[in-house]
Amino acid sequence: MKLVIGIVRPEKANDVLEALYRAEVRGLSVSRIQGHGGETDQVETYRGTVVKMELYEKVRFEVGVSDNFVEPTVNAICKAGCTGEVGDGKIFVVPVEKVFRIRTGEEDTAAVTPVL
Amino acid sequence: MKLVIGIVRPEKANDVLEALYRAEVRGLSVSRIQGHGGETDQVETYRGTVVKMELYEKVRFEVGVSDNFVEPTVNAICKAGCTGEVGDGKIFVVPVEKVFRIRTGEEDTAAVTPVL
Amino acid sequence: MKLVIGIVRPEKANDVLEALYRAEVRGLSVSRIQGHGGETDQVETYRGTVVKMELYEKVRFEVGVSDNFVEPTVNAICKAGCTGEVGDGKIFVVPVEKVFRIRTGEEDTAAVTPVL
Amino acid sequence: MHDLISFPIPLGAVKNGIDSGDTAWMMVATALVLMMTPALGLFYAGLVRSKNALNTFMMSLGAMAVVSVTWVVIAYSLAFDKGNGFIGDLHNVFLRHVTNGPRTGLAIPELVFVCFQASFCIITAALISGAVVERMRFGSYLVFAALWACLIYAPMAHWVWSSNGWLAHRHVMDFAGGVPVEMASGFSALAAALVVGARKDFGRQAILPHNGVYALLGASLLWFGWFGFNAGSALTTGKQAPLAFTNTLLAPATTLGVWMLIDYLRGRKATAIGAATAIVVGAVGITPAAGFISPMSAILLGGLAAIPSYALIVWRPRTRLDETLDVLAAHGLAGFTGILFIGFFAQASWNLTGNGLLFGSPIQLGRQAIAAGAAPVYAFCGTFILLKLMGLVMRIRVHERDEGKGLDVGQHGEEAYTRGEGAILIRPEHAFDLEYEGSAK
Amino acid sequence: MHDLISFPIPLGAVKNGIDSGDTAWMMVATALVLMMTPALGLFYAGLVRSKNALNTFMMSLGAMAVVSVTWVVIAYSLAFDKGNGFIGDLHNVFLRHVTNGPRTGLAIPELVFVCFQASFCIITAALISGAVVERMRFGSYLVFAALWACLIYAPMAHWVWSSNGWLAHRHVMDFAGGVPVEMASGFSALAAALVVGARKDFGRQAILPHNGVYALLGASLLWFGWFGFNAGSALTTGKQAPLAFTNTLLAPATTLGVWMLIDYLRGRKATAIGAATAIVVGAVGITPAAGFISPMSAILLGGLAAIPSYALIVWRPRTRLDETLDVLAAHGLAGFTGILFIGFFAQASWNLTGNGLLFGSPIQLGRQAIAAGAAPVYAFCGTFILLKLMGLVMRIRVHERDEGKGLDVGQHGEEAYTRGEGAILIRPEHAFDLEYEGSAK
Amino acid sequence: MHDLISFPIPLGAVKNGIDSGDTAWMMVATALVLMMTPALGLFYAGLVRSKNALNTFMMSLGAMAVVSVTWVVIAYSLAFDKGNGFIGDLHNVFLRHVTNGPRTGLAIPELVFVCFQASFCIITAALISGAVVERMRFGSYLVFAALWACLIYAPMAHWVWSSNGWLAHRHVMDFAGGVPVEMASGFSALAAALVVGARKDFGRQAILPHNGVYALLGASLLWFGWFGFNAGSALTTGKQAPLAFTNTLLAPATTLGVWMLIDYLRGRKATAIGAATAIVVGAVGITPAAGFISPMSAILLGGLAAIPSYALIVWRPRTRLDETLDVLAAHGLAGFTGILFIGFFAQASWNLTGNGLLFGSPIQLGRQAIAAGAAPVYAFCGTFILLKLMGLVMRIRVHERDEGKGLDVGQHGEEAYTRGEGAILIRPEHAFDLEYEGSAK
Ligand SMILES: Nc1ncnc2c1ncn2[C@@H]1O[C@H](COP(=O)(O)OP(=O)(O)O)[C@@H](O)[C@H]1O
Ligand SMILES: Nc1ncnc2c1ncn2[C@@H]1O[C@H](COP(=O)(O)OP(=O)(O)O)[C@@H](O)[C@H]1O
Ligand SMILES: Nc1ncnc2c1ncn2[C@@H]1O[C@H](COP(=O)(O)OP(=O)(O)O)[C@@H](O)[C@H]1O
Repeated sequence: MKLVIGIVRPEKANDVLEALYRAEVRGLSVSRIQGHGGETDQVETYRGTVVKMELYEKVRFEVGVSDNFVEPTVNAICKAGCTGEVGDGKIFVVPVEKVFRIRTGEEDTAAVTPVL
Repeated sequence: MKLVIGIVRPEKANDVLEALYRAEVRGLSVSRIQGHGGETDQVETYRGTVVKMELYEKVRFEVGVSDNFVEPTVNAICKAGCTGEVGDGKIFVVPVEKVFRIRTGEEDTAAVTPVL
Repeated sequence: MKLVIGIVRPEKANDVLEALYRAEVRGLSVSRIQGHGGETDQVETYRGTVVKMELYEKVRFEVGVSDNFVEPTVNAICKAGCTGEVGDGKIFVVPVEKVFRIRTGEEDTAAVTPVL
Repeated sequence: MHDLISFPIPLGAVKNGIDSGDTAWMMVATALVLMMTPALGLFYAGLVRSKNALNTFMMSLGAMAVVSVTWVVIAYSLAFDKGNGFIGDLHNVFLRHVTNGPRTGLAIPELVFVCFQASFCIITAALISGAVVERMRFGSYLVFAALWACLIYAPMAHWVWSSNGWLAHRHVMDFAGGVPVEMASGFSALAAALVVGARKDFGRQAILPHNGVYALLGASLLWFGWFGFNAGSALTTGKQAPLAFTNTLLAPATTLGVWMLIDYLRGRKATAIGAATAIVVGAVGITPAAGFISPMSAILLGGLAAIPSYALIVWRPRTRLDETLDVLAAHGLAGFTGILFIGFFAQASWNLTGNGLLFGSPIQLGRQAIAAGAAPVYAFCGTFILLKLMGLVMRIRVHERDEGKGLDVGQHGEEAYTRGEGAILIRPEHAFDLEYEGSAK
Repeated sequence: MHDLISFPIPLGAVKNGIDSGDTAWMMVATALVLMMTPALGLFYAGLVRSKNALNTFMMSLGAMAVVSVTWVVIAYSLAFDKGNGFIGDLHNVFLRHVTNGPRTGLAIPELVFVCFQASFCIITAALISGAVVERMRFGSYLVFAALWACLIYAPMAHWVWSSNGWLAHRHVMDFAGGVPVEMASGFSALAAALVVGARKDFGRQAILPHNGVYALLGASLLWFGWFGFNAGSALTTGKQAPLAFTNTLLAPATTLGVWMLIDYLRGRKATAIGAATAIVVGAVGITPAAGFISPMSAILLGGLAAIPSYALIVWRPRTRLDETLDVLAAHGLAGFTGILFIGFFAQASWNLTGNGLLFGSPIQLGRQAIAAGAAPVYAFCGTFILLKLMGLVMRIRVHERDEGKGLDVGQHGEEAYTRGEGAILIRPEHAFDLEYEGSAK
Repeated sequence: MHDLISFPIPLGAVKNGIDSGDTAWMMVATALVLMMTPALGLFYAGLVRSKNALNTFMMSLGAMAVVSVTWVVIAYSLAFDKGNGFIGDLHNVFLRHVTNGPRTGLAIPELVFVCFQASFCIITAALISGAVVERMRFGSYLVFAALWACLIYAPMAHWVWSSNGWLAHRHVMDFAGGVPVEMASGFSALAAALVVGARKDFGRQAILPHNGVYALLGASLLWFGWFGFNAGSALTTGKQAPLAFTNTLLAPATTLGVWMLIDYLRGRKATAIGAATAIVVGAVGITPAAGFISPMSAILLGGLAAIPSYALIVWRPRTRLDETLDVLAAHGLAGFTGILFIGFFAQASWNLTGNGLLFGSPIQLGRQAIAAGAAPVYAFCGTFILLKLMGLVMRIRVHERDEGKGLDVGQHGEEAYTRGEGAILIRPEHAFDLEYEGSAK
């Protein structure tokens, strides 16, 4: 079991969702974060104060998958999230020891397989 | 040391907090996320546009615990977060290599034991 | 590769950003969370209802680093985020199996080294 | 002291019985009162959880839609037509016989009078929604508002403001609606809360206002509109209009000050939600009395009115009564206080109508007491029966599941706040390939 | 039925030709209409994504800046000066010959008249922004607004409201701006949407309103201001002012009710965004007709006006036309409905001017049809050509990249909502050590 | 050129000396100005960080509470009673001798005059809060507001608006409060910022406005209210009211345009916060001059006023002076500009009172200069001393810890925005089992 954490541009979030859907990844969680990488700067002004917006809006995907789903998941995010410009984001794959489905108490692979 | 990540329904968040409190888990972090699983769909209309709300509001708990606390923590979340309907959420247990308490620099188990 | 997760006070977030910047850590993600630890309570009143604000606003840093960067990163967060009062937060270091840069598909260390 | 010289009646240049200054003022006053209903929607929306913000606001706007039409179709006639002591008859249904010409006894067109009174009925119906937010079905609320306007508001307005009304006959003083607006809404709210029942989370979770700024802005706009409400109730720029205007500034200001002080003395902070509430309480308190008491009495009334309403607001959540936004405390009780206060402090030198007990006329207190007794009983019982009967033919509450998800999504198919991510476009589908939907098997 | 008695003209005490009541009313009405432009900004801002909220609001405020000045410099003269049937001449540029004295034929100072008419031109220009939000360059929009006021609005106002205008000569009835305000803005919006082109995300992503509460509050404030807009268009407290006031309450209320009903019957929920839209549609529908039809006809018009606009709003997103906030449906089409409706329902007993087809005067319908035909053509073509010409000398749209990031950051260097974390202070730099900047190599 | 014909005084039908049109107008104007104080609260609340939003708004509402009462109790008497050249006496304390009858020299009831003037004092006190938000103790601010109204505002109003005032004697022209409102608040703000000291984060972190939409809406509502403020200062619908109204449209519109242009020319974007500020600056600039200069001069003044205020706003944050929301630049300096401008551009043909230097009366410039010199000195010194004395008997600032957490929680026990999760209900505890609390050992 792995947890795939993908950080992408907000404007690409819908495309990533769609790509994951096509890759038959059914469970995922999304949150809004801010990130800093190598992007060029964005400067804002407030009444004589100049401010550098160091942080950019990003969307963070968190997807728990069984081991053989890691590759398709990573590929889906990579392809759908890519624009080729600095700031596209990163993917981290983190090992997971146990997964539980709260509704049923099922464990591990059973927990991430959707019941149809 | 483990990091227990629990994703639950917002309406159950208070119950989970309470259950963790009773299980004597003292440190935790909470954030609001959106998730997709097997839930039935929710459709919204905006001036002639129909929109599928693919993503549901969820609450994400992140609890760093020493190994022997993993089970009580998972149990607490599982019980308090369960409604039996699709959409109850998941729990992931992730290994942690090191923990630090920023205030004191204490490490590992000492870092997650509350000072009373 | 490791993922360093640091949870700090919002009023210290700018200092932590600065410290990481000085430690030459270039990529990071930030999100706003709420946390509970050993802090003293904050009580609010709404029209006859008394409410205990169990949860405090915190800022969560998530920094993917190659192994030899773990120590400087942890140190930077620890120093810049510390006030010495209860509520300063925690740092978790989580193992990472793979990292990808979405823009280029580069993997692992290459993925977290900024292109200059 | 004051004599007639201190109470001039400016009739302006009257042509065909219409005074341009009075008409100008009454059109503005009407617009101000009409603005109060959305202001109430904003105030209420700020006080609920974000998942119910739109629904709460929509209840006020919905009342504007259905009550406006109900008013001109029938309720106006029931309220202001001659009829008997209890209710008007149907002479003016569909605004028959209503013209641009002056209303008898006034120097303004009857149409303006109709609109001004409509604005009162609208906001009163909207006020009741505060008792049942976060759980009542939207459609049922709209039906309720229309029926309530005819069956509860119209008779009560008739009682005090029609020359034929039984309370008017008894010389009850009610300047701008202690009976048909404030007590009617407050005690109807109590009945509605009882019939509809408590929210499922009530008393089990901390339910916090989702946006205090909306509450403050809403209460401020209500205060702004209240100048039209109270000073407009003179139906002229003359008579008691300037006095009512002044008192509408002083009473809520004092209530606000006293409320913050009580908050503070109870070892707490001066809360903002409390402040917003205090403005409403003070304005309600002065509503029946605005044109009848001196400015210094208004300050006293403003201060006094804070106390019972504050106490009720602190006590109510300890009961099992989920009268959610405390309409009873803020309107019913404060209106009651105001109506009785007139019995003591009415001052003929200011109002040219009559004195209260302290100025030599104890009988006025008795008259006010009759109103203060009759209004709650009628409003409470009428609303209780009305909602019970409605419950026989339609659902009043949303399903528990929808209550959990929030009424915005359940009743309106929308959320108040969104950033758009994660919502997938279904229709129009031209640009979005269908293959996507198809790939899900 | 009604005779002159039902239509008194209160002239107040006229001294030097000025009536104090009329002046009071018209100053308030003007202030109310001026308030409508920021209310529109709020309404529009709620309907866009949060990354464009400030820019959307700023388009309305920007229109206040440039159109106000343009108006007094030249557009007022073009609109209201004698001139020919098509456009005024330059007698009043820079407000020459305009004084505190009464405008001929009215009992209010000419300066007040200038401001009242200015407020109309301002909001009309601001309305068009709804078609091009989230992508048009701010500077280009400001230039457009100034030119549009002179070239499109001023002539069209001249047509119907100058004694010399060709539509006025044909006795077209347009009480408060079906031609120069509603149809002009609606069909200009269509042209603008075509010239500027669709947003890059249009039809590909679900684009949701970011704050429904703003939309509801904005629409409510618009309604509030509309009482000044319509009843103020009588230019006196007398004549049709009370009638227009009443109809401005009844028509939007009915539209709102009917709209919620259609929403509901289509198997859906009564949406809040729909309700906000309905208020605007109803108020637009009654705008040309407010002083010409009876209150019961206003209810009918309110109900009818909902239908075509609703249909267009449902249909438009299925096309490739990104007329983003549906100005065409809400203003162009509803204004068209209102203008034609007068041809059927105008009632001389209420308006003392003339009857429509149903009251014996079929010719009026023909006159209205001329206006309903001419206005869209001129507005659409004029705006289309104007924007195309502008496109030759300046960029009209922002760069695609900036569109993605949002116009708030790109055009104004700000974000609407922020909590401040992560923003690093650059200037003033006194307290923040420079070493930080230096350490980055 | 213009003669008396261009300046009619409509007195309406005066009965017992009251004109209904004037009274209608002045009640509306008063309500509008009273609405400005919450609008200011909203404007300020948008400009601070979200953790201080409620506190910031509450400072304005708190001023409404304490200053209203202070005004009728004593400050009105100090300002408008005969007294000497510096201050009034106590003839009207507790509104003694104030009636519904007309105020001498006016055609409106004295009570309306009292309320109108109260609304000025309230907002002026509220303005100063902008200098000390995010750190001043709420209770101390309320005490300050009450004392400031009596000790600074009342005398300064007396100077220019009481027939007895020393500046009035010198024929200083100040239409709507350049001296007692704008310069008084601006220079008092400077003093307050110095005494209270900078925020601990000032100059060390980027502190950004948390909600630009609130700022825009607040500024827009301020502008709306300003029509009552300036045109109401004629105290009639006649005299300079229409002129003041027109100028209140044109000057801020021009300032807004010029400000956006400067923003743009400095190689930056036309910021929204800048636009909101510009509206205020323009309205302030025209405040003293509204009824004295021609509309074209108002456009000039609007444009000119932008420049010094813009410069000060850009320069101030580079200093160590944390005059947080730039009350000095937006009010003090713009008011100063307006007062002096009159000395050049006053035009007797428009104001029937006197000319400025450019129209042949250089002495007027000297008179204006006296006012422009005296007001800042008195306001600054008076406020400085007052706050220093207050500091001897009470804490003025919150504890540093509370400043970090935000004043909403610290001073009011609330947060502006919340979704309710994670808040645990403590009282009422009936439904929530006590075992929970008990289980924690
Ligand atoms: N080491 C990292 N740890 C955590 N998040 C990162 C890291 N590096 C980048 N990110 C996230 O990815 C986003 C884009 O990264 P960036 O380095 O700018 O793009 P690119 O990979 O195209 O060079 C950042 O805004 C940040 O949210
Ligand atoms: N594989 C996953 N990875 C990350 N989050 C998940 C995953 N599966 C489910 N979730 C989260 O759990 C929530 C509920 O999951 P769902 O599958 O609908 O419920 P159930 O487990 O009851 O079938 C989702 O909305 C999502 O936030
Ligand atoms: N075990 C934990 N798991 C996850 N987050 C934690 C944990 N312990 C503390 N935190 C986070 O750190 C914040 C501060 O922790 P706290 O224990 O109060 O501080 P301290 O370490 O100074 O005693 C909490 O608000 C919470 O967000």
